[in-house]
Amino acid sequence: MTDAGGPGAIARLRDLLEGQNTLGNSTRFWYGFLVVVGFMFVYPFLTNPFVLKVNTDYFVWMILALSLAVVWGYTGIFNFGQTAFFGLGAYTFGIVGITLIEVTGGTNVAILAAVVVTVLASALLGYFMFYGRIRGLYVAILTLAVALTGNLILVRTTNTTIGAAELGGNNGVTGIPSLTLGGGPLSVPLGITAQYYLVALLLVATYLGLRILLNSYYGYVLLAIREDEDRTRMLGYDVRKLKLIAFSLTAGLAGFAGALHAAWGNFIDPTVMGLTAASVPIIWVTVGGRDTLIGPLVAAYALQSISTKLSTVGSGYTNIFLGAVFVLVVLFFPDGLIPAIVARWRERTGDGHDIDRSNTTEAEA
Amino acid sequence: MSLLELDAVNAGYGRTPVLHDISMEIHEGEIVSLIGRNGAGKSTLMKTIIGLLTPTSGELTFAGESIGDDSPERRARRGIGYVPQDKEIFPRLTVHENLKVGRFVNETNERALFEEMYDYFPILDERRNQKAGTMSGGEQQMLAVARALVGAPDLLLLDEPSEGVQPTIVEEISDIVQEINRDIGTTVFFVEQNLDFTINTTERCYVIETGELVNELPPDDLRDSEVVQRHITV
Amino acid sequence: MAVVESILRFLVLLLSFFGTLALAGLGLAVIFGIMGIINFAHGEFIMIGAYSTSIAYGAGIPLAGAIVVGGLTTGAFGLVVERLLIRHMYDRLIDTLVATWGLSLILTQAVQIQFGGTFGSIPVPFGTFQYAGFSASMYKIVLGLTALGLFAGTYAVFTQTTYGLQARAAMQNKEMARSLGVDTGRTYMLTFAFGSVLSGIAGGLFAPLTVLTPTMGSEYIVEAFVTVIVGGTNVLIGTFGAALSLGLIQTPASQLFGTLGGRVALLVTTILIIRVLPEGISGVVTSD
Amino acid sequence: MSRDVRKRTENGEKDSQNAFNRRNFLKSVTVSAGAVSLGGCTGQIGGADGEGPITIGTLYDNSGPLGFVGKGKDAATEMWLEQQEYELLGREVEWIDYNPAGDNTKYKNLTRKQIQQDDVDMIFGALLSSNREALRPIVDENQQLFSYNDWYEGGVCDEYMVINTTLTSQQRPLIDFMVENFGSDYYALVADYNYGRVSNRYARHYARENGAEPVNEEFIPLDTSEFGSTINRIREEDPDWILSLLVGSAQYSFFKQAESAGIDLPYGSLANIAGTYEHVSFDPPVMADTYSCFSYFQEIPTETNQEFVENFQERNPAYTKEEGGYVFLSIADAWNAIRFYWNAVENAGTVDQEAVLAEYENGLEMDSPKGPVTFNGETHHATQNMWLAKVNDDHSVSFLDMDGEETEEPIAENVQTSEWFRNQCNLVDDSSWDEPRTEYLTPDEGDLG
Repeated sequence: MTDAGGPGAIARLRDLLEGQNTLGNSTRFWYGFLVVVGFMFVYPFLTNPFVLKVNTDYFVWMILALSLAVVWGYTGIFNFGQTAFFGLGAYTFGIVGITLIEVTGGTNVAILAAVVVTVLASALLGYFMFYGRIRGLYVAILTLAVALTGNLILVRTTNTTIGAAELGGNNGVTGIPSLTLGGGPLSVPLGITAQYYLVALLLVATYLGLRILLNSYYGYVLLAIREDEDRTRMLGYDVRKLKLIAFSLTAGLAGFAGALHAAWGNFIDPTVMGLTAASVPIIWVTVGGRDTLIGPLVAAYALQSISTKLSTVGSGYTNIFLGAVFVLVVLFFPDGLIPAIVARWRERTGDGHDIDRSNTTEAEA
Repeated sequence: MSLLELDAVNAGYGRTPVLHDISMEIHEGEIVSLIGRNGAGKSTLMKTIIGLLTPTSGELTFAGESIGDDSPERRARRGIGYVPQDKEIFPRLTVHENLKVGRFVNETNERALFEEMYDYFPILDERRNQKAGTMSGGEQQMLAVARALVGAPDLLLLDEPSEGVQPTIVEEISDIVQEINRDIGTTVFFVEQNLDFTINTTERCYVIETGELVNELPPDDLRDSEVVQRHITV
Repeated sequence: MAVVESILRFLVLLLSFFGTLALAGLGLAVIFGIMGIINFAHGEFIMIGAYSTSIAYGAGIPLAGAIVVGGLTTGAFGLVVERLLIRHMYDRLIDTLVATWGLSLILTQAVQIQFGGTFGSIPVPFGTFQYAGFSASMYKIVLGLTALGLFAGTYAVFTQTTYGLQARAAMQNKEMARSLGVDTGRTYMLTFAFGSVLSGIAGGLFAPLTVLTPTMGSEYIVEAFVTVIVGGTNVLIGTFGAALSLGLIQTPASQLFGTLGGRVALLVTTILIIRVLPEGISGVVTSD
Repeated sequence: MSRDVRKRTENGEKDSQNAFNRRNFLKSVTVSAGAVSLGGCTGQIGGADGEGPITIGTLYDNSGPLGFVGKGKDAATEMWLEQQEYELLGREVEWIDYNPAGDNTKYKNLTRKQIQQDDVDMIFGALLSSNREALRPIVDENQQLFSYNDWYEGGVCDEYMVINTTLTSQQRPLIDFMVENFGSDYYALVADYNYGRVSNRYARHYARENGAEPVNEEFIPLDTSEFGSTINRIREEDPDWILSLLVGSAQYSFFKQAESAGIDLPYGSLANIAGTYEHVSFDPPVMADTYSCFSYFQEIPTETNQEFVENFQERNPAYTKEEGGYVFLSIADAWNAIRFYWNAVENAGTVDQEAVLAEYENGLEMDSPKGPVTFNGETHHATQNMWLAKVNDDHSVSFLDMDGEETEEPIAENVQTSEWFRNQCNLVDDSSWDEPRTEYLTPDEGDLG
């Protein structure tokens, strides 16, 4: 009697989480997922503060990767300037955080501000683009131009202050508060381990939340837009509005990640809006597999940690290695590494019931 | 002797099969047509012959050689001229440049038939240096036909040449196709829904229904519009 | 007299902005226009052109010849890249972008390891152009004129050669071109090589004016993108129009508001032009 | 890591491979013992006393736009370590060399790694001010001694930072010289970021004290390589000389373009020649008539310097003139930085960081390729001589005195940080190891007056 609700709840939950649009719908996947999440949560007992700190940042990047996967991989809007929103969120968090930490004692308002500001800014840009018939590559270049312009402006902000925050030009904003928990006078700043747990929790929540979204009715509409925008419009959907919503919400998620990054490093500088920074998330998503969520997650984590690892070798070959990885993955695994691995694994185990990818064609920008 | 032979060809888009076990034969010098309802697989068959679609199984033989693995450009160079359903002229090339692209059809041709084509289609001669995209639908159709013929192909594939074209021009094209068949000896295979065009032009006619060849009508039956009507009414 | 000087000043500056934008963009535009792909390593192709020009110049070849060597070397390199990489991803715009981005990382780093931070410099030839109180670098004038010459050359290639005809046909309708016997694979290969030659020549032409470093490509990549995007898919009219109109914006903006003003004006204009003409300038001249 | 192993094996030093493994082993023992929350005192643990090797970390870019600078600094560090046979206080020295590749997030992570995982005793690193500002909070939070040694605009007032490079304020003799010898109207070309903007403030202040005034100050984005409109404007303003605060290879294109446009004005440079050797990379006479004031030039005619340059070039042929190289300021500063540290440790007799810093603050003195240098305890910056170099028509370099006469002496001796900074920053009186000041002071407009 007592456990009758249990399995039913799990089934209902799985029903929400699973569907054609995401990889990993088998029971086996969920066991694996629980093992990974479980490991994430016991990890602090196995390692040192440096590793925890670095991993916290990787988790932040993974949230950024998810935001790009949804807007580009699933909706087909090639946002080359996702880091502009990441940076905007980070700067907003920094400015509001520094200004209000003395007043409110916490960073909740700053986080909220970061998300609100990015959503508004991206909605403005999105309105400009989507209601102006701008599509495909032109969206990519436009968003990139916005990021680069942001970089140009931020570099010039030597001795500029907003609120209590000194923007610091090239040197960036320093002294950004770490995340706090609780509200008002009861706010507690989080240490390295606590921050790790909080960000890990946020990452897992984001992943599951996006799975629910993508497997919902709305998710299917996004996919329809990616596959054939004109036809989706003819079926009576307001494609411009839907694109605008997807664009702004994912930008808001990127801004949220930016805020976490600023809090993580107590620092943000204009390079987040540079050309290199702009292309890095694109590469995670491509290497991981752009119409999956799990692929970009794994790729962001793997590529960031490899890049850090390589820099400790001290040699200048890091970029050659990374460059070669991108080239080879695109050449040999056009759908991304994770889908390729999954396909290979299924072939071997004969486990084919997960999702049928045959009728999803390549995502075009 | 047979110029084009299809043997149990299956083809389709992605994993959606359209054509089922198509077997047919076209002899040198013939004018053969293919009729069928919308969506029966007529254009798919044309695309499979020129090579824009790859058959999942079956054999294609052209002039005694297997062409099933050839790219479209190889097939064109072997001597197949193709006029697609929506004309697909190059809009930003001039009329003459469009024809020049067509001269790569049939590699063995010694001389491109530019002047001949201008004789057949005087309107094109007038528009020689005009951008093709600026011409009317009928003129574009003539250009598409001329472009496919300028290299003197052995086989001309015509996909609904009468579609969206004025009746007078339909007639003109029909006449010219027969003239060319006579003068240059080009074998013609075309897809049509326009009854008059089919009856006027064709010697023999295949009927396709939901991806299968169901019938072959001899010339006499073609005169019986009842029979033909039955096969092509939507 | 002062009026003449101001006009000269404006014209020479315009010519030099136009030259930079056009040269930076032309090679990229040829590849984008015909093949529909973006070569993100374009800046590094310019860098290779500049380096090989400098090597040839150092070996005693006169500058003009050295620039030709630079162009051909880059073209050969482009050919190899096309065969090994690009041909596997025709019609996969984004994949090409990522793969060529990877290539750009590799090239920059490899050149840094091989040649170090900076590389042999070429003196600016031709001396100074002088008129009354006005003087300018003669080479910059030549550069602008050479850009015009390259447009003419590119125009000739596209209108007078079989390759050019086939490339334009393939660009307008790839499947139809193939159905008419055009070997589009070969056409694309030649296009990529041709675009690379143009980028290499641009690099060679820039070499005397700049400092050769492994990262020098990034100085031109934004200009190149902006020109190509504003220009749209029509290689010649689009790119020419884009370089000219952006030059016309950048010249007064940088005169009035300084170099930064010029750059910001460039980016803002680009955003506005795309908003008004989503297909770029090509959208106006080609109405199909 | 493999590179560290190779380095020592190549050098044929001791049984370093074993030491390396032992160290790793020790580290893993420490970690598995659960010592995860070392917090603020990690700094002292690594080098507490006697046992195990002394570890020093470097964080110099080996790739990216400034890769060539970082490589030079690593080469100087390596040369010193080899000369010392990787030994200090009778203990082995382990060198942990990471490459942050110009990425500020990497700078943060690698700093944290060196402190929290590698337990280094000392870190040398950061090239740009933004690199330094990115990692400084981590250094401060972990009480880690850190040497910053690449030229910058000045202003770091931080208990844990020791700095021994040229500051803009120390280059004042250049402004005095230019105004006196060429006139009071100058045109300032300023790289548009912190270094340029702040340095320009100093320059303007000193110029005004001499009764000079900029006819224009143009701020130029960093990757600009097209200077047509700038050259037009210079001609309109018709200045007596040009102040260059141009930075980065793209901006150096200015000199070539100005030359070919027929601009024939003297350049007074606060940013070129010593650090980026344009007189070597460009063919003459592009840089002719450039005056540059720094604490170090490869050409400094002292015996100490000539010996240093010879040794360095012999080990690193890429830095010879034949290879288009130059022993630039950053190399000499990295060399002085590690030597300061060596002296401090030897005086302290320990690598305990607080004790080592006390030695720095006592006012370390040494001779160096630059000439005599003293560490100023109050400001944590170096006091040193300034040389005024003139680039001749053939791109050779002469040193001048205030009257423009050739000399073999520096133009100013024992130059300290600016008075403004000394008034703001006294790390001996206002700061201690456990109650540190950790600030970055930049003068606002008007602060300097």
